Amino acid sequence: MVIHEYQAKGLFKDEGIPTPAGYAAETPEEAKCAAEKLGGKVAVKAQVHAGGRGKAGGIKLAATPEDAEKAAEKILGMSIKGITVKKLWIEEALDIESEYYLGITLDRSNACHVLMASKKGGVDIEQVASDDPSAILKYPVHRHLGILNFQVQDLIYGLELSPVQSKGFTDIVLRLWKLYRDTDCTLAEINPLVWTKGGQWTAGDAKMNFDDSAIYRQPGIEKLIEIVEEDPLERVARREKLAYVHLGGDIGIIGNGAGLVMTTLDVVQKAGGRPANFLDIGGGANAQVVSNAVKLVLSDPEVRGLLINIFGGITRCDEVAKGIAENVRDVRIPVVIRLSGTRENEGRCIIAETSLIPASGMQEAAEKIVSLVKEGGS
Amino acid sequence: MVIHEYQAKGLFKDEGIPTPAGYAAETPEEAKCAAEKLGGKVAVKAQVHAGGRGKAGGIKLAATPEDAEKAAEKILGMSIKGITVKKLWIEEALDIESEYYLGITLDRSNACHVLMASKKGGVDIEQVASDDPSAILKYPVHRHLGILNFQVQDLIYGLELSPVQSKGFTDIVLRLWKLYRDTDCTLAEINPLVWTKGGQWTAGDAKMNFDDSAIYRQPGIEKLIEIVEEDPLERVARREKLAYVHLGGDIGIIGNGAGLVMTTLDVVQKAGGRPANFLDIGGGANAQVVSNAVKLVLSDPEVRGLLINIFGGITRCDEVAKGIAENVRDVRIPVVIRLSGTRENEGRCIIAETSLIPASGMQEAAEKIVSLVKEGGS
Amino acid sequence: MSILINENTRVLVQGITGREGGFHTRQMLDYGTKVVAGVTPGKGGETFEGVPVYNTVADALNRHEIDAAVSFVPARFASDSLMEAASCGIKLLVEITEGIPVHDMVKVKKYLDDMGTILIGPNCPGIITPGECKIGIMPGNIFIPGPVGVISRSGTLTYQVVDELTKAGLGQSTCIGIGGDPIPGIRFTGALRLFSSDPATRVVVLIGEIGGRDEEDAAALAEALGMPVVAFIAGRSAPPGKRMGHAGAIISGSSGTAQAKMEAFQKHGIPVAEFTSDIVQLVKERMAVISNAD
Amino acid sequence: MSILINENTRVLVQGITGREGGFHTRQMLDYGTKVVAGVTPGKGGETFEGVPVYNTVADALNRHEIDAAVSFVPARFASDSLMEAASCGIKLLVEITEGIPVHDMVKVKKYLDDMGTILIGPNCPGIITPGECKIGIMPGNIFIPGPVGVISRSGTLTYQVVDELTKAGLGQSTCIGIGGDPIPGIRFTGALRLFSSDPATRVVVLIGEIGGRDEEDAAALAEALGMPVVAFIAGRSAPPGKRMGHAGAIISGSSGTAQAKMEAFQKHGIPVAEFTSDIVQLVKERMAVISNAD
Repeated sequence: MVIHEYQAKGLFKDEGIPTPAGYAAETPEEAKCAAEKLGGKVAVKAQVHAGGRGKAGGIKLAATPEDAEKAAEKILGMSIKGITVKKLWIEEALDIESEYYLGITLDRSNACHVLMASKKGGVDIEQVASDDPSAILKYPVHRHLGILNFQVQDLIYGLELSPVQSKGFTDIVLRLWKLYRDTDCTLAEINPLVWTKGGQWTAGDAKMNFDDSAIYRQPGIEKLIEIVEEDPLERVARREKLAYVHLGGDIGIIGNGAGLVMTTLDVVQKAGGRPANFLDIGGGANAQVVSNAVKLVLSDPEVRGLLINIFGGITRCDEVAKGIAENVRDVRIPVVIRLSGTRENEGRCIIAETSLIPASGMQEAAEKIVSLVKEGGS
Repeated sequence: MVIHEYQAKGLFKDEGIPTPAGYAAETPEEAKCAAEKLGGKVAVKAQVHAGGRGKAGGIKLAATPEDAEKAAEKILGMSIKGITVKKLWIEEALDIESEYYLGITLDRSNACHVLMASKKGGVDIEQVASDDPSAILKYPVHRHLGILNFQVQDLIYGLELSPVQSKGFTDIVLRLWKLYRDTDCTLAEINPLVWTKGGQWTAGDAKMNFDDSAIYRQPGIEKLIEIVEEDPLERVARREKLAYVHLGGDIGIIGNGAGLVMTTLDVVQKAGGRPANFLDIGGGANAQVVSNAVKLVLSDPEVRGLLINIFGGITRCDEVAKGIAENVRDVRIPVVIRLSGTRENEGRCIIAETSLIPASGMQEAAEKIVSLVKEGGS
Repeated sequence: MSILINENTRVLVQGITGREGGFHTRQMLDYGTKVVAGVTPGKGGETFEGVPVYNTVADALNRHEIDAAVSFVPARFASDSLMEAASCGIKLLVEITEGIPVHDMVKVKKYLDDMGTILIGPNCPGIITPGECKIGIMPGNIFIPGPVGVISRSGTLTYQVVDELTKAGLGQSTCIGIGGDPIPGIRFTGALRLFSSDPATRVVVLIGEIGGRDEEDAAALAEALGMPVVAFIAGRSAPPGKRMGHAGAIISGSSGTAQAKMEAFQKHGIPVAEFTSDIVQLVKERMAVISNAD
Repeated sequence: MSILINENTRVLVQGITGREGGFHTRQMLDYGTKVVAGVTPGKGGETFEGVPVYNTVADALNRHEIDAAVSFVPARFASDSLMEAASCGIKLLVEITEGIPVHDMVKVKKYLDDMGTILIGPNCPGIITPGECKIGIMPGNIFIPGPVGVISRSGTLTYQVVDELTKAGLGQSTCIGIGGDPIPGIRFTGALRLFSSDPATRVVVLIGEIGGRDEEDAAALAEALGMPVVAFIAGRSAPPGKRMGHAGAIISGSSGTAQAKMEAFQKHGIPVAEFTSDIVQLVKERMAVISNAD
């Protein structure tokens, strides 16, 4: 889960990591007011969960409060990678001497966290990683002891920082690690980390992702997670704790297990259908969860047919059947269901008493729903 | 380094470990006043760094403030294992249902900290350890992760605690570990840990030792270390950061390295002398440290001869010689010095110009000083 | 023959009296798994389906020889229960629970590595040696004994594939669901190594997913080991940057795409099935090659 | 022959430009030790007595092959510098510094154990193979090559004993000062094992102290290994409960007394010298027994 730059900078500030002064704004007037309070030149920055915001015109410099207001007018409502800008962050413009990259993230392959830094800051770091991997310094974080002092020392010499830069830098690295660790981050990134002409470090940008599984113990972070720019159905899904991704076709897909659902999408596409969504009910779903899932998919007005593909392990087919049977009585679109695995016989008995169309395998189920949707559409 | 019960209970309280209400007192009047504030029955407890305080009469129960005053009169000034009682801790008397032992200490053999607990609380735990080792449950503390929850669970079942006892107990164990870890303890002990008739946990006693080497980063603990009841020369030694132990004989001993000094004591005793002290100037001592050491030993009025035994490694003989030469000009007692190892020739040259008596080996040095002291005494 | 577990494996169930733990303990017992003990704090001294229940793993080990433990403990207590089992010396752990925080798993993984403990999972269906021992939540009836090893990051997709293998008469030596979490215990590479020294396994079906680079590592290793492998990758039509159901199935940038993984397998001479229904044919072809080579 | 170090050992000095580090680097060079590099943060690019200085251990290892590191870094930075050297893959560390907090050492010890790194010290004189290599602070002139291995918890007491051995013509194969701290790296037992597989070492002198139970463990091991040992224990006249100079030399209760240690050695058939001056005779007797047995 992600938060906005302005929220991440709030967390940075609380942790003692230097950030430019700034204010959030939702209207041009608020932007003007923020610029007045800051005085001097400001940056007006779109707050969206999408990369490439600068290139898309989502960041503008403004010399006066009036300029800031005009910039805000342009940026608010702008669409960046399909997401509408509804919020801005107005901050003091920085007098940049040099820019660095600093980040901590999860290294899945090595089952540890990893500290990364580069002299090539302020640019797309994934581009740097593919063009010139040696420009990124990487240090595995000790899995029990965290970042060790000698690693920060190595990094300081690797980045060729001056003695005057070193002290503040060490502090930023250790505080960023502490924040990352204490908030169950999976990514905490400062790009650029700016060394100003005035001889100060400050976080030019701030990006943080958090582990969904740990949100239960991070009430402070949970509050920050805004979902304003997400798909409305995805918002409902999050509330219901269902793994849902909207894909835009006309065949709703429900299954248990990410791998099985992804494979179902592939099979439906091969059969000539267009999946409307990905929806994984997860392991061990009870009738209520299944019921919520069916309601969610059916609330998509584009959906003209539903395919349910269940192979029970920890999920029991009878529970799934119960949850579905309750919800499809009044449904006018075709619903094909495939049930295999744990308690499949009990599940099939329940299904037999409904209008659901059973299928014995995934392939058969996909072909059936695709042809039924085509018939309905013709 | 050790602190008093009342100080340890103060740290417990700050950490959220339950302790009985109480006040420190240095006079019978203060004790009476404390008892009045507490109301009801109180315990009057001598604050000395010595075991077996209860058996020695250093703890008395008092039903009224007047009784507390009388008990304080008896205990103050009492000598427990050679230490005069100057301070009391007056605390509410406990209505004890059952008593446990709980401690964390350093396990040198396994290079880790160890959590220990026993149903046999309130008695000498070293006695329990030797009489019935199985009565003490021990859990090695993970060297990087600390005490793990399952260990506390195991302990709870091992002590056969009731569900109502368990929750508070877990909390106490984890807080004691946190305190131990954060203050560089080498021992944190609650004996007895009391379960009251009212159904509450409370620390009946509190004992904490701290790592001398970590005191530099524990300013809060350093302030607590009172040295009121220590030998006055040992107090000076602590201030000068010299490892000094007063032994009571008439031959002062100075050397470098604990093993060498201990062996020097053994050799002097064998030669018929009585060592006045143990004094290790440590590794790499400079002239100033040596000078302080000589002054310290000579300030002991019992000392009638001084033996200095140096085998230089990181310690340089010339530095030692300088430090000594400056201090022995006006000394009237015999001083025998043995210098070997790093820069021994330079050191011997310096000594040659003083009244010091050189010796070429440890054995010879011991024999010389013993015979000189005997001559002086006869 | 098989890997890691067989008919003699004695199993402890952590969380045996919970809803899932209880249900699947019954299923495992029905399958013939030697479930010798269970743990639920506070229920020590009870029995569950004839299996004695203890308060702690240490208590259980005082009374029983145990070779493997399977955990159904809720996510927020799961990492502690893994360390508990490992600290007692159990060398094979199966973690069914999903939703264990990734920072916990980083710590636990090192703890288990230090102890020399093998972990299967978390967030996985478990491990089964058909006809001998099932430790986990798979529907046992779809498995039959045979020469095919299966390693999968996906739970239910494994059932789909195994069902097709079984219907085609291709039995399984051992089937391991390694789970789709970002920090898994055993990975494709570790499981492949084990299969490569199991004489009963003639070909391995490797069921991967988008995200991470474990499939790429496994492709290179399979070639190096000379182990016959057939691969399948789920998520070809998944859009980048979207979290597909669990943490494992997410594409970031150009790495971890189905395309990249399929190319890695092909580069190392490993056939990749386009659909699950193609797997049976590819397995048969691999086995024919091996038989001819014999 | 020798253990751990010899004439080919290439040494890195951590804290090379400090007061102690500098002095003893000169002494080591004079002795013939191959000091190939030094580290002092901020002084990278300089040289010290002809030895190149680097900012970090990693930098030094980019330019040199290094077999062992010795550290003179101040106590509050020492644990970090040990982990730095180990993380770079140096397998033998010698920590001279005294006063490292014990909680730090508990953590560092596990870190080094995990890396398979051997630590000598902290708070120790180091290690010397006479005539070949000295890593530490011992006065080199008192050592001569020969068949006696020496392991000691005490620094200067070791010099005393070695001086007496040398004067009696009994040279040393290797001499290790393991240090007197509560959490040492290598212990008596570890060093004994190394000596027992060194053909050049015919007898080991073990110099113990009051406190702990390492001497007792060593006594049992020496008997088990069949390694000829002569023991000496410092601190017979030390009063219980008093801290004799460093953390190692403290008696608590009845454990760790000189008496208990001497009895342990005698129980395992190991002669114990009453005074250092008795050691030479006991070593000669042990060697005579061995020669007769040959």
